Parts: sequence; C-alpha cells; structure tokens
Amino acid sequence: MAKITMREAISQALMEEMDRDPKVFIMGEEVGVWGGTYAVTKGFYDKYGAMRVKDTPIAENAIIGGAIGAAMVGQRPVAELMTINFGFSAMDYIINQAPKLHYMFGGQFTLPLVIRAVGGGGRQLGATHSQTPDAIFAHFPGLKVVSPGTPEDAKGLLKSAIRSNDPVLFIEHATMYQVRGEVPEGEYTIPIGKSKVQRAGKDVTIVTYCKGLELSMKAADELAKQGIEVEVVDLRTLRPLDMEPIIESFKKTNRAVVVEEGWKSYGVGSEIVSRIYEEAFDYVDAPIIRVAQKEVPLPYNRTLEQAALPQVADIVAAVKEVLK
Amino acid sequence: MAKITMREAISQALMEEMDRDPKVFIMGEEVGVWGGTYAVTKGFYDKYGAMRVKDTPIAENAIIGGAIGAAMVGQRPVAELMTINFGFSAMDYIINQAPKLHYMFGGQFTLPLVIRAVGGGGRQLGATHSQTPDAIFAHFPGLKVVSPGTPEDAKGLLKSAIRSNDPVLFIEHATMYQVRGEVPEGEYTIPIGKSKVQRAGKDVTIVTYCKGLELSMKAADELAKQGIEVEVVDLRTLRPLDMEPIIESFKKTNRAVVVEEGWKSYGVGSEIVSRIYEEAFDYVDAPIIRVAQKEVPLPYNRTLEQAALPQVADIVAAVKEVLK
Amino acid sequence: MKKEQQLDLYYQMVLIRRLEERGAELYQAGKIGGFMHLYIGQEAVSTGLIAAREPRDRVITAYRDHGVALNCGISANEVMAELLGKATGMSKGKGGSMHMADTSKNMWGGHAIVGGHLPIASGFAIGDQYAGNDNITICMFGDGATNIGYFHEALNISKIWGLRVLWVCENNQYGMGTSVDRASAVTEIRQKAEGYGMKNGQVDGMDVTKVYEAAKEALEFVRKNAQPYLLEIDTYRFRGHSMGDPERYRKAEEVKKWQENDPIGIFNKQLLEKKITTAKVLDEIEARAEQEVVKAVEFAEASPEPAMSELFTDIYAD
Amino acid sequence: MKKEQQLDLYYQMVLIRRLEERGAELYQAGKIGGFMHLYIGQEAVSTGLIAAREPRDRVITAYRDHGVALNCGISANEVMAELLGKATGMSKGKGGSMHMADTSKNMWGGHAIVGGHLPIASGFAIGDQYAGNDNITICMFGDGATNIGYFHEALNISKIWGLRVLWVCENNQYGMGTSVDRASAVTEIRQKAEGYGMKNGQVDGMDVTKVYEAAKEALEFVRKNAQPYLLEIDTYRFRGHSMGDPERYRKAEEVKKWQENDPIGIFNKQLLEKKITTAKVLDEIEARAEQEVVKAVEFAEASPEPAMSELFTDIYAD
Ligand SMILES: Cc1ncc(C[n+]2csc(CCOP(=O)(O)OP(=O)(O)O)c2C)c(N)n1
Ligand SMILES: Cc1ncc(C[n+]2csc(CCOP(=O)(O)OP(=O)(O)O)c2C)c(N)n1
Ligand SMILES: [Mg+2]
Ligand SMILES: [Mg+2]
Repeated sequence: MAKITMREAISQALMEEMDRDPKVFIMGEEVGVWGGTYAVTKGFYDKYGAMRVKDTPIAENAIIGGAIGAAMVGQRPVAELMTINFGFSAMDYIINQAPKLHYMFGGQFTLPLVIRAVGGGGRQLGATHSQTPDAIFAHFPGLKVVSPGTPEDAKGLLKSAIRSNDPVLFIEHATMYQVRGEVPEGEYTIPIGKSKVQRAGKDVTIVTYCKGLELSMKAADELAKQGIEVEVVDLRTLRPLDMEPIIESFKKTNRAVVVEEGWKSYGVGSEIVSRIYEEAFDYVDAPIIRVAQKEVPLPYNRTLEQAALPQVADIVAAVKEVLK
Repeated sequence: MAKITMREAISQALMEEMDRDPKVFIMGEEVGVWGGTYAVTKGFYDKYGAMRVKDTPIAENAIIGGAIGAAMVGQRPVAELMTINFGFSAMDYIINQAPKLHYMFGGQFTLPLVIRAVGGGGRQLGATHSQTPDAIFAHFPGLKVVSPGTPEDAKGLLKSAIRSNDPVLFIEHATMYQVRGEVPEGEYTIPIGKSKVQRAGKDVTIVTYCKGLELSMKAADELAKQGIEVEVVDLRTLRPLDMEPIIESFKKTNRAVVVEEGWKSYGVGSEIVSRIYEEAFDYVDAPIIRVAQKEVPLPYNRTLEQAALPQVADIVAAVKEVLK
Repeated sequence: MKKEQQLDLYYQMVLIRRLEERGAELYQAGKIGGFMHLYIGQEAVSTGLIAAREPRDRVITAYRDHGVALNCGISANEVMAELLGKATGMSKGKGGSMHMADTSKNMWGGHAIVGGHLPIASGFAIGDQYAGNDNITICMFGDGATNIGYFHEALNISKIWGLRVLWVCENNQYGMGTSVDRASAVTEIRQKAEGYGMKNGQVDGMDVTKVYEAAKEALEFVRKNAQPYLLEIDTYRFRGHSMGDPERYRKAEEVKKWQENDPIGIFNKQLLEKKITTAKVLDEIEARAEQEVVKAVEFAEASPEPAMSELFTDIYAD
Repeated sequence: MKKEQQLDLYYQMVLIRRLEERGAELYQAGKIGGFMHLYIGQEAVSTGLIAAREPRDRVITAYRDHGVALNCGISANEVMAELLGKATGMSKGKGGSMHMADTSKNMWGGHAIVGGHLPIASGFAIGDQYAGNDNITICMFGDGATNIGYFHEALNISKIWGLRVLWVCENNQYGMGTSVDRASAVTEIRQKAEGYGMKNGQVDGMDVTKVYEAAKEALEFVRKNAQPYLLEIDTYRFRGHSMGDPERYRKAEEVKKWQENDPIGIFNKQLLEKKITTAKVLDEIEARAEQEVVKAVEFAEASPEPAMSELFTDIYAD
C-alpha cells in the first residue's frame, strides 16, 4: 500500500473518475487555472481543458443550481464549494432542491451530482469562514452526506459519490489535506453509508468522523499508554447513517464518547447519542459524553480559537470520565 | 382573559410594539398592501403607511440582509419570511451574518432584529414548501430561535423578541393561525429562553414545542381518559435552550417522549434526548422515545403527507411504550 | 403558421382555460389542495412559445405550470390526476399543481421556489453544451422572479459561457400583490438584459401569433449564435395570484380592461377575420376541449391514490 | 483640493503601503494568521473615495480592508493590533484582517462573504432613510462580487426605494484568479447599472485626484437626488489575491506594466510637477508614515492577547 496525502487521495479519485467516465466534469471557483484553492485540482485544467474543468464566477447558486441542472439532463458534475460556509449562499439548492427533485417528480430523473465542500475551523479565518455545520446538512432526507477522515476513505468514498445517482455532499477538512495514510494500489471504491471501526478496543467506544477521527486516534494512542483500550468507530457517512458497527462496539464496551468538531447543540453527536440509547439502552453503563466545539462563533485570535475547538485532551478527559 | 387566535395574538404584539417604539418597522413580501399572506399584518399598511410596513421585492437576501443593516444602524426591523423554506434563499444572513456580526466585531454594535418565518407541513404544499427545519437554525450560537405553541406565548414572546437586542428567528406554524387560546388583558411579555410546563402530570414527560404542543395536548387528553397523566413541557425557545423544567419534570416521571414536527434525524429531539440523559441519567427508567416526521421529502398527496407527519396517535403509542 | 397548426393552438388555449376553470371548482370543493396558480389570461404566452420550439428543446417554468404542461403535450388526464394527487398524475401525485413535469415530453417542471429554476435551466444548457448538441433550454419565469439573485447569477453565467437558453419573462404586471414598478428598478423587464450585454426583445403576450413569431426568431438566434436571449412577454392574469388572493392590490377596472383583451377572444377574432376558419369549426374545437376536460376529471376521480409504499419510494435513486 | 489635504492623502497612501509591507513580513513570520488580502496598488481608490465623504457617511467594504480602515481614521496601532489578534485591535482580536470596523469612525467593516455586505449596505441606507437623514452609505466591493446574486438584490432595492448608497466597484481586473471577462457578462462593470436604470460612472483608480473628484460628484448626486449611483473604479492589485496565491493566472509583464503605474508614484509626480510641494516634504511624509508603522508594530507586539473570558463575551447583547 502506498502512503499518500488526503489531497493526493482526493485528487486521484477525481482524476480516475474523469478518466473512466466522460460525463464527469468539475465546476467551481478557481478549480481550473488556479488549480484549486487547496491545490486539489492542480494540473487538471491542463489535462482536461476548460470544458471539463470549469472556472465559474463567484456565484454559488449558479454553481450548485447549474450542477443540478446538468445532472438532471444526464451529466455527472462534481461541483466545488471553495468552503462549506459559502454553501449557505446556495443553501436552497443543497437542502431544498437537490434532495427533493427526484422524489417530487415521481422519480422521473436522477441527480448524479457531487458537491465537494471544504469545512472546518482552526485556521484563524474568523466566524463566517470556519464552520463545521455538517449536522444541518445531514438533517435532510434525499441528500447523502459523506465526510471521510482518512486518505483511503476519502478516495474510495469520493469515487462512490461520483458513481452514485443521488446528490452527495462530500465534506473535506481544511486542515487535513496533508494528513498521510495508506491507500490500496489500483482501483477500489468504498460504499457510502457504512461506518467503520478504525481502531479496535474493548474499554470505551469513541464515535466520530473527519477531523474528530484524527483527534480521537491521537487520544486513543495516549489512552493506550495508560492502559485504556479505546475502540474508534468512524461514521464516514452522516446520512444515511449506519449505526450497526457503533451498536456492536457499544454492546461490548458499554461506554461511549462522541466526538465532533462542530457545535454540540443540535449537532452530530446529539443524533448519535440518541440512537445509542434507543438501540442499546440495556447496555449503557455510564452516561455517554459529547465532545464538541464550544458554543461560540469562532474568533480570529489563535489562542481563543483553539480554546473553542475540541482538543485531544478533551477527548482523553471524556473517556476517563465515562470510565469512572 | 380574552380568548383570541394565534393570528390575532401575533398581530397584536406587532401593533403594540410599533405603537410603543417608532424604531420598529416591518418589511417583507406582501406584508403591506396585501395584508400579509397569512393576514397577520392586515390593516397595518393603512395604519402605519409604506415607510413602516415595507413591501419588498421577492429578494430574500435583500430582506434579511437589509434588516440586518438597518438594525446595525439603530432601527428595530421585523423582517418577514413568507415561509421558512424561503429562508434557505437567505441562509447566509440568517446563520452566518446575523449570529456572528456582534461577536466578530468585538461587540461594537447590536442587531436588534426579528425574523418572522412561517413553517410547518400539512397543507399539501409539496416538498420544498412544507418544512419544519427548526433544528438547523438552532445549531448556531448567536441566534435566538423561538417557536411558540399558544397565542399567549406567541404574543408575549414576540414582544420580547422585538425588544431583544439580538437577532431572533421567530417561527410560526402555517396551520396554527386559527388556534385559539387565552391571552392576558393588557401589556405583558414572556422571556425568551424559558421552557414551560403547559400541562401538569406525573406519569410521563412529553417535551415538545409549536405544532408538537397542539398534538401533545390532544394526546394528553386522550391518555388522561385512560388514566395516564402526562406532563407536557413546551420548549418555546430552541436556543438558548432551557432544560430546567424538563429535567425537573423528568426527575418526577422518569420517562419521556419528545415530540416535534420536523424530521427525526439530527432534529430537535436528538438534542433534548441527549441532554436528558446527560443531566438526569440516574433518573431514567425507560428509553426515551422520539416522535417526529418520517424521513421523506413531504409529498403533495394528502394521505401520504399525513402519513409522514407525526400524529396524535403516534404520541399516544409512544407514551404507552415508555410506560411499558 | 399553417391552418391546422393555428387551429391546434386555438384548441390548446381553450383546453387550458377549460381545464383550469374546472380545476378552480374542484379546488373550491376541496378535491385539490395546496397552492394552485391559474394561468387564465396568459394562455397565449406558453401556447405561442411552445409551438415555436423543436421537440428537443427543453422547457422549464415556475409553479404556474398547467398551461405549459398541456402545451408540451402532457395529457389533460395526467394534469388533472396530478392536481387531485392521484397515482396516475405525471408526478405520481407527489408533486401537485406546482410540480408538473414529463421529461419524455421535455417538460422539466413546474418549480415553486421563485427564480430557483433559473440556475437549473442554466444547468440544462451546461449539460447540453457539454454533450455538444444544440438543444435550447426555454426557461419561463414571472416579472417578480427577476428581482431575486438567482436571476442574476443564471443570466450572467449563460452569457459568459455562451449557453443556449431562451429566458422568457412572463410579465403579468404583478408578483402576487406587488406591481412591477414597486418591485423592479426597471419596468421594462427586457432592459435588464442590457446589464449582461444580452440580446433581448419584447412582445405582446395577448396575441398568440405575435408570441409565436417572436419566439421563433429568438430561438433561431439562440440556436445559431450559441448565445442566450431574454424575451419579455407582456400579459396579465385574469384571476388572483393563487386560490386565496384577497386582491386588494388592483382595481376592478384594471382587471376588466385586460379581460376585454382576452387572448382566446383575440385569436378567435383573428381566425374569423382572416377567414382562416368558421365560427362553427371554432365552436367544435371548444366543445372538443370541453369534452377532454370532462374526460380528464372522470379519469382523475376514478384513478387510485398512490400506494402507501410510495411514501418511501424515490427518495434515493440507488 | 487644498495643499494640506493633498499632502494628507499622500501620507495616507504611503501609510497603507508601508503598513501592509510590514504586515506581509509579519504574516510570513507566522505572527498573523488566517487570510490576509493586501491593498497594495489600490491605495488611491479608498484614499480618494473616503476623502470625498462627509464624516456622517457610512463606509462598508469587503475583506481587503486595511487601507480603507486607515483612511477612515482608524489608527495604524489598532489595525496592526487586530492583525496580530490582540485585545487592543478595534475588533478585540476576534475579527482579524478581514473584519476591521470602528463604527465611531463610521467604518462598518470588513466583510468576508463575497457580495454579502451589499444587502447590508442597503440596510444601512434603509435605516437612514427611515430615520429621515441624508447620510450616504458608501459600499465598496470587487469586480468578482458583481456576479453574485447579492449584488443584484441590493442594487435593485436601492433603486426602487431611492436609497442613498454609493456603490463602488473596485475593478482590479481579477476575482482571485479569474479575470473579469471570464466571470462577468460585461467587462465594464458600470454597464451593469443600466439593468437597474441607475446613474453610473467610471474612473481611473490609479489617480487619487481623479478618484476624489469622481467620488465628490457621485456623492453629491446621491445626496441630492436620494438615488443610488454605481461608480466603477479601475485599478490593479500588485500582490497576490491573498498571502498564498500561486499567481498562475496572470503574466509577469502584465503585473509589471501596472506596477509602473503605481498610484503613489503617480501622485508623487503630480505633486512635484504641479509644484504643490517639494521632494523633501514628500520624503518627510514618507518617513513619518514609516515611523508610524514601526510604532504600530511595537504597540501591537506589546499588546496583550484577549482574555480567555473574551471567548464567551458578545455572543449575545442581552
Ligand atoms: C424564494 C421565494 N420567495 C417567495 C415565494 C412566494 N411566492 C410565490 S409566487 C410569488 C410571486 C411571484 O411573482 P412572479 O414571478 O411575477 O410570477 P407570477 O405569479 O406573476 O406568475 C411569491 C412571492 C417563493 N415561492 N419563493
Ligand atoms: C460567497 C463567497 N464565495 C467565495 C468566496 C471566496 N473568495 C474570497 S475573495 C474572492 C474573490 C473576490 O474577488 P473580487 O470581488 O474581485 O475582490 P478582490 O479580491 O479582487 O478585491 C473569493 C472567490 C467568498 N469569500 N464568499
Ligand atoms: Mg408576475
Ligand atoms: Mg477583483
């Protein structure tokens, strides 16, 4: 297995799918000549040309609305939101159009459409540019919401997203493009809607995804040194949500911590916690703890920003708390 | 106490506040000459004139963005979204601007702004027009989210919202304007951020709000006939969330059902359930059940639509289930 | 236009009128729910416009869509069945009045978010440009829709990318209760095209022949030049915005004045004055339309409700 | 312009340049984080524009805001402190480079959602109209921002309601890496005003005197007529879009050509050629600006970080 970065993994997935299927094209701000603000599509413009790598105006509705239209008539667009925060400027398309058109017209057409969006805080971009609002997108039936935490998953899931006939919101994390991980040689896909045990353990179950996975794996390392064996389950897909590996793990550990980067209230953790109690009530040995972002708009100042974001130490503390 | 409709209650609140404070004005689509699509501002245009009751173009960003601007420079606008679904077309203002500007600029100015929005399903308006997406707005610190279930609360809370120096999203329900209830004579306000026991009981706690309250009260009546005494706690405000009366009630009943009209996954109930377990773990006698909308875009056909929406019978069944 | 085609257009206009008149009754009787927006008074617009398209040209419109659905060749049966929320409607009863589409007829709906379908229309044209064909997307919308940001983003991208879109503004003078001059910086909607350096035109929407001709010309321009075109069609809705309109915003005289300008009456007169046909033939056509509507109501009423399992069908395609 | 004012403008332009040059170094040194967008090359735009306003006129701009913050009278100390995220910044270190405001100076930020502040600017003018005063809101934005829906909704409402807004497009030829002709249907941004029947103008943004005069005229029009005005100011950014720009989208020759057109150099030459002042005076001004920046850096570096309690302050006002 090759060790590559998250950026390379996503880039490879895009390229392989564009090579495989001429219907796949990319559109978004600065995806072409610039090479992608996070350099994910570097080299694509020269390789595929302006028709398949479309630089758009700053017009998020034209981007996502346009991708929806192109998908309805048979293409397979991958639309890029420079950051997920700009998705709010095209929100109607993401939550009110893409997830409903197939249903509302009785299944007459499909929407094979991927929206790639860069999310996450920690880069001192200030309150409007630093959000991890994944939970709000996951609220809408008809949309698939994917957010991988490893290069392997990113590549395999993005390829599945592009092949899916449904609209998929694919959320990446701005601080994880340099994360390295092993990726299988050659062609592979990973199914959407499957959670995965990323680290086996027996004492506590941590449920998390995306940036939370990075933090949780570090916390698990630290806890291992103290003799605590954490099992880390990665959601990978927020909708449709796969609780099976989580419940299985929980029935073994009877204790859980849910970790996400976004705000706690009405967040991803709220749903996971509710489901664990619903589906494994008799196995609960201690209150499940949510580790999440403090309920503040993210400030620019680095120290304050880091204080608002969940940290490895918070996870370690939470695990110890559920083990009390 | 006078018995008035929800429509009258909201209308009275607006009028009283406009009479009290010349800085208060209304802007939105069809709020003026038409008299409001739900007739809430009927007569206002003639009484207050075009400057205080502003008919806007169909331009949700200009409406909410404009209200934000006017609030920043010292007015107290009440902006109306014809339905909350159209809020998605101005989403950046609602979740990314209004809740953050005060904080991001170090508190230099305030945003005394109310966004009134009509939500809810059940009127065969189809998937894009029938949503109860309250949870996604409640996810954002900096915004206050209020959604009353009785005329008394609607009037008192709307008056508080208008007097608040923070942005408040005030969610009404399209099918509840004819609901009647007693309202105190004369001037009163109800504080934002206070949940309330709307019906006392001892066997089970139902936590709900808005349309869910109407349904839950009916369910409670039905259950009372069968000798089950339900306590109904009304959230009234989704953010900031007041858990106190809920936890107090739960410590007495040890059983709860959470009822909302919106989708279950990543919904309001998820947060409430998580909090009850966090704050009253030792008092739980049975798994808490969430009653909510089926995870489908709402269809036009009446029978299907009603099948997707939570019904009184669903609540009754859930209460019996938690009592098993 | 050949005589047959003219008679066919007359039939279509009458069919729309009759079907909606019956629809309004069924709505009052509680058999149709939700929002229903009648096209009565505007029939010449979509009838002339759609007559000018090639079958491969795609059509997309707002929620005021019964007329254009019929013009595109969707049967009265299906339209009525959808209104009644039946399984036999073209959207299986899930869409209702505002969401009528039949992609096999290149009719792509029926969309209820004002202006929301304009970027989607650009998207159709992006798809067609990508596929390398010269299909045109005909996108219809109201005057009110030209004030929302969607309009701007869609028109801009259609111009810079050379997309084959015919933008058609049905200027019926009001967006709900707000007259054009109260909502729009310019009252001639076609002037908005100037801000995009976009070719544009304006035509009387009460005269189906004029609409047809203007549409033909515009479509030819779009097809040939691979450039968008904004066509403003001036018209008037004779009824309220939707079924529950208090109509406080316009005077009875104004409505009356326009109603005297009935597009069906105008066309009827033209056909007779130009001696294209006889009153008897037109009467027969009207009777046939009437009959079609009676049949459609019977069909719709007799049709089954969607199965309960439909609630969970078509949420996802895979 | 009086001599003193001209010298003051010269000082402001040099101050912006020097402050940003130091800012760039501090960014490279890791003392400034987030996104930082330099104004270098565009100094004449905000300097001439703000000089033309009355103090009661409100200013709002995008994230490229250091220059206009200084022009509005915010001190170099505060600008530098905000860049370093210190408690002494005008936004208490919570806003950073993109969010500089001081409402006591009628500078309302610093906004990072492209085009997002345009409807807010309309809102300021709505508030002022409601209050019955004749304050003007000066709203600056880039060429790229004119393609988003926010622009359209804001301009339209300003026209129909007769709002006192001076819309100022700083056309620096690119939105990030996308040149105006690749993103906008019209390359003269002022032409977009035609779609709103809005008065408009265009001016060379490398010449501070011309900017000042055009702004004066436009402001007078807005104040007197209670009508908006769109002023396009043509300029160029000498540096990358933000600190991490690979600059693959423009040729070195193009940048060089524009850099030869340096607004500070042009003004310097004008002042000398018109014999308004001497090289010695200008050198002194430059030294004073330099000194101000040195002081500002010292001030910012010595300033405290915001207290941890600030994390939870000002989320709500009540
Ligand atoms: C984004 C959005 N805002 C508001 C509405 C509510 N609404 C439905 S139709 C309408 C008026 C539209 O007027 P116009 O575009 O002129 O079309 P017409 O009804 O005259 O055919 C409004 C405001 C909506 N559906 N979508
Ligand atoms: C809604 C939105 N989309 C995308 C971005 C990312 N972005 C930041 S600046 C910028 C370019 C803006 O160009 P222009 O308006 O010309 O201003 P300039 O940077 O040239 O001053 C982009 C695309 C954003 N901040 N907001
Ligand atoms: Mg109209
Ligand atoms: Mg620019």
